[in-house]
Amino acid sequence: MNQTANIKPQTPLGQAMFVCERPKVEYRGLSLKIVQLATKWGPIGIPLLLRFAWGIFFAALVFVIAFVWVVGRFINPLLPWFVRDVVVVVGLLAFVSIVAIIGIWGERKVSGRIQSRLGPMRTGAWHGWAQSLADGLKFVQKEDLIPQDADKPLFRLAPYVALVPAFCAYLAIPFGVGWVFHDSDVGLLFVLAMLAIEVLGVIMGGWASNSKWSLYGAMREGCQLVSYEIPMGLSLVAAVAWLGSLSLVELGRAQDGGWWSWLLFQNPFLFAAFFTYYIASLASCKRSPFDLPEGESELVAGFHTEYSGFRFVMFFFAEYMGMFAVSAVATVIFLGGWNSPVPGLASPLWFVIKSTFLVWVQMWVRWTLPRIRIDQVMHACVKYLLPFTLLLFVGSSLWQLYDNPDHRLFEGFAAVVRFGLGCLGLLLLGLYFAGAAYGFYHRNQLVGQMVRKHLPGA
Amino acid sequence: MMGLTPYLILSAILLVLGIAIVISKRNAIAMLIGVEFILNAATLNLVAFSRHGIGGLSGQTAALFVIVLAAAEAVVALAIFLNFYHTIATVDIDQGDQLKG
Amino acid sequence: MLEAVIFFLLAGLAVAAGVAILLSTSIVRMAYWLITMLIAVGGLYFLLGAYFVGVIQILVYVGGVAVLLVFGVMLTSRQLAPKLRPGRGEVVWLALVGFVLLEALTLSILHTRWQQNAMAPANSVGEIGRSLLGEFLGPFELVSVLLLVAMLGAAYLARPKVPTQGPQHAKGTTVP
Amino acid sequence: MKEIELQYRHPPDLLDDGEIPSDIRTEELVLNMGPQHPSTHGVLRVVLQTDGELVLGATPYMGYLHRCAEKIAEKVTYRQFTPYTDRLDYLAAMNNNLGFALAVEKLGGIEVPPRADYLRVIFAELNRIASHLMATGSYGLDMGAFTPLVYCFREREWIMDLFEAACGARLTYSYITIGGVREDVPEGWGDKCREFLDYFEPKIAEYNDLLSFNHIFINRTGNVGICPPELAVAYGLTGPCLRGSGLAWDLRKATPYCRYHELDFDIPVGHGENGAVGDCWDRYFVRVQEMVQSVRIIRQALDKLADGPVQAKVPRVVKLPAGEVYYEVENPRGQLGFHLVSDGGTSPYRLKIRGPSFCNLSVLPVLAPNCLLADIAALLGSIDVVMGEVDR
Repeated sequence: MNQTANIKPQTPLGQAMFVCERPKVEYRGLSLKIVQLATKWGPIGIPLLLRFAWGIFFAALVFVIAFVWVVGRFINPLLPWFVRDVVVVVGLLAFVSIVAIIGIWGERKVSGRIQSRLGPMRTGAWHGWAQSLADGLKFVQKEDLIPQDADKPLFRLAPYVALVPAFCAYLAIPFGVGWVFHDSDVGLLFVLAMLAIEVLGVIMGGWASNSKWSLYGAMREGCQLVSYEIPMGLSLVAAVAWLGSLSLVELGRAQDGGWWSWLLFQNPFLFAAFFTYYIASLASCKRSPFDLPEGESELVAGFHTEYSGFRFVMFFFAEYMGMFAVSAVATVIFLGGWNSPVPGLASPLWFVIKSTFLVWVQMWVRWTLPRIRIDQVMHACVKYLLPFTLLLFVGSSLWQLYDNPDHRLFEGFAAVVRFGLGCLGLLLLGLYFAGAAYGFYHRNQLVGQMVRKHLPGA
Repeated sequence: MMGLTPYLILSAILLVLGIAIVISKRNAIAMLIGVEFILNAATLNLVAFSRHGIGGLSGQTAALFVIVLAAAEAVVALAIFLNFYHTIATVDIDQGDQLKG
Repeated sequence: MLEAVIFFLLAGLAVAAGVAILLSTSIVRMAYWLITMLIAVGGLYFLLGAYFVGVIQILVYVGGVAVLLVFGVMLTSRQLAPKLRPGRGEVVWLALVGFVLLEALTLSILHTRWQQNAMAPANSVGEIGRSLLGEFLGPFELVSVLLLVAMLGAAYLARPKVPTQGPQHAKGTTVP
Repeated sequence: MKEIELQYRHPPDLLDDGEIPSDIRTEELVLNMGPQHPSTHGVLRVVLQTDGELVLGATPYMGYLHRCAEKIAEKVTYRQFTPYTDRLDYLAAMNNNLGFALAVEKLGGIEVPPRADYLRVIFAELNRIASHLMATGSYGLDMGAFTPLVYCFREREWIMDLFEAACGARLTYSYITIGGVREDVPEGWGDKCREFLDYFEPKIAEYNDLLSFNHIFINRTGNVGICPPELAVAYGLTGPCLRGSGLAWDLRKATPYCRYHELDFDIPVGHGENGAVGDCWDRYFVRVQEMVQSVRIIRQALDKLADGPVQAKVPRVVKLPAGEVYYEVENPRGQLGFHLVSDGGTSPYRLKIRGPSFCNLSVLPVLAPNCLLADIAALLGSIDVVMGEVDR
């Protein structure tokens, strides 16, 4: 047999596509069967799948959510409690997966638009919507590499330790009144605790990889996370002290009745606390400018340098779930949760819109700012953020002490300040939308003539 | 509804395990881990008592105190161990019998 | 029924973690087994209806102490790790003492007549807060002071040993 | 040679009271940065001795991209060597071509027609802009800001299109050849070039807003890797690295070649606005300012561009008289020198190339100690080495 016979396609489809058979590689790990199938049917199967089957998959997910909604809302009392729990957990899983999938796709589109590119455009019919699904398919096919000198059990375990708590955090996040898996009276602390466990997975993965870059990433993560949990918690404590509850449902319900009753606009200290919380939450979910644990220009990829295939995807999913989770907490605590800006239109949709906006701001920040150095990160936390949040907590408590009918003068002053803060918030939002509209109107000019030529529909 | 006894027995087992760890390990950090076991055994006792109507909520409050104390203890102990490590480049507590630091 | 299953799961996990630490020789594995035990005990708190204590256990212990511990392990375990396996004679003594202690404790637990009147898991956060600032105000303040002292002490203990030199900018430059 | 005693510390405003961050001091670790690392700009390998996050020493190891360019020169004719110069500093191929052509012309006494001279200036400066765009953009990437890189690529793309229109190539041009340029630019090229300059000039302000004066960026680069002028001179730094240290030395002013003496431009130097003179930010900002000056130069050269031949009468196989010449030109990364020895034949007897990146890289071991790990990326990016030129 000569050389050419060896590389001839074996399957009829492969022959039809003139695709050479791939070199025989010994794959290990779980995805052997998938790899074999993909090697055999990939050239035709994957494009077809991406055209049609993923649409069906998406429709199935939507169906599951609809089912969960119906069951959770109406048939709930008729079912045994564990059926309800299972259904809600499955629905939450579907929701969280969609959050992560859309988040990853959205990040790429957002970064593309910010950088005057288009981002993924080909996979799927409309604006590359199936890109992260295609990437997921690719990652499943990848070999599950484990470095020889790695601490293998810990290396295998770490992605799960990162992913599972990130999902568990959603069990306490209310999407609306009654739209919560478990309305605990310590819901806020539960979310924070779960996000704290997530750190362990990262440290575990970084240590178990037995790579110096990973170890550096893990150590940075440990430093950063333990430090930034304090200002994050203190900012939330200021808000919790104002409303006097740790239950996220209670906190959201207390902000009913228009944007002026959102906690953000209650006093200047809480207004500032929202921003300190947001900064600390950026650090706690490793987002730029605090993305030191995976800073690709310093530590090759930080804690997930040695990870490949699906384990890498799990870290990725955990990150995007964490992003949405911290944004959801900010929404519930400061932005009124599911309450609408005008009274009487409360809906989980508002919650999703506000959280998505905060996630988008995270992406916006990531693609705009350079990365901070590790000593600057620690100094920013210990020297500035921590005293400042302490000040906010004390100030907010004092404000609350005097903001009552016993101090009429102060109460009037507080009302004026509240009104001013509300106007300031609206002004900021208006400025944002005005800027966005300006940018959209002048998008061709911003993009530049060279790129404009190649834009579709230009 | 489970009674108090299983919790107490579990806490006894954890206590004995913790003592065994503290005794058998020479690594200072491993000994710290053993101490955490002992503290958790005590806390579990407190919370179980509180749940089963002995002493009301003060069991949970005391458990909180124990957790806080454990955190403080871990911090100070780790600082000492790091210091120890810097001085004699090991965390073997058998090496720490000299008073010169 | 379900409660018993969950209890035995978590209890088994905690005990397994302890045994694994006893048998383990890798300090990092020990730290992660400790975290397993802490999470299992946190789960038991949830089972006991002490949600606040359980959440605090995870938040403070797992998120703070355990991360710190793993951090310390990373900083100190690279080389010169002391031998972690006890001698044969020690094991015998240890097993003997442990068994006797366990037996004594178990017997005393089983033979005591506990007056049990189970309370419903109440909305305990407010209650705990009130008792912290009322009944337990003295200990609360003491613990605050202790935390401060511990923080200062740790910072003092972990201070740099080598006296650092001041900044030397380009003044000392000599050119060939 | 006396040993240079340099002890650099982090400046007071970044780290508390100018001390080493001792709280992150643990124990020494040898870290191999590269040869495959995102911020070493190619196949540079830097062996770092680190103490936690603190870098105690850095030793660059090179040779991963060695292609014997100097030895090849002895086997090919002068014209045939021009494509090899493209591969030296592949981000500034026009300037490399220019340096080699000038060296050969100096030795052979070849007169270049004026139109070719202005074209050479235009193309060299355009390529300088392209190279600096790449340097500043990727410097942003080293600092963790991805977006400036893409913006810079967007502008660079236009320059590539201009080059493609003139010579058909987008990276390795071989456009400036011995005796002039290879062929005249097409009809209307000058207007396209002006259009680009009009578009590009306001964009520089945009980069300044986005990156240069970004607070985080200044904190990351200001006062980091300070290279005082004496040190820069001692280590033979040239180009933006030297000018970033505050010395206004530019071969285009000092020993003008082509028609630079007829053109009006300034030499931007580092003033230490955001730290000490000669820090990473100064080196970076000199590049940004040089782009403005290059735009000025190109505008003037386009104005002076008159019709005429673009190629002197040079035989197909160039034969140089016996002798030697050393010719240096101001490349985007520093002074590129060609030491050409001819024995009267059709190929060089010996060709020694002085690569600016190679000399600039030599200062890294002096600047690196007592930096943080992240500062190494800042340092390497501000020195801006191209490995094709370091290893040759």
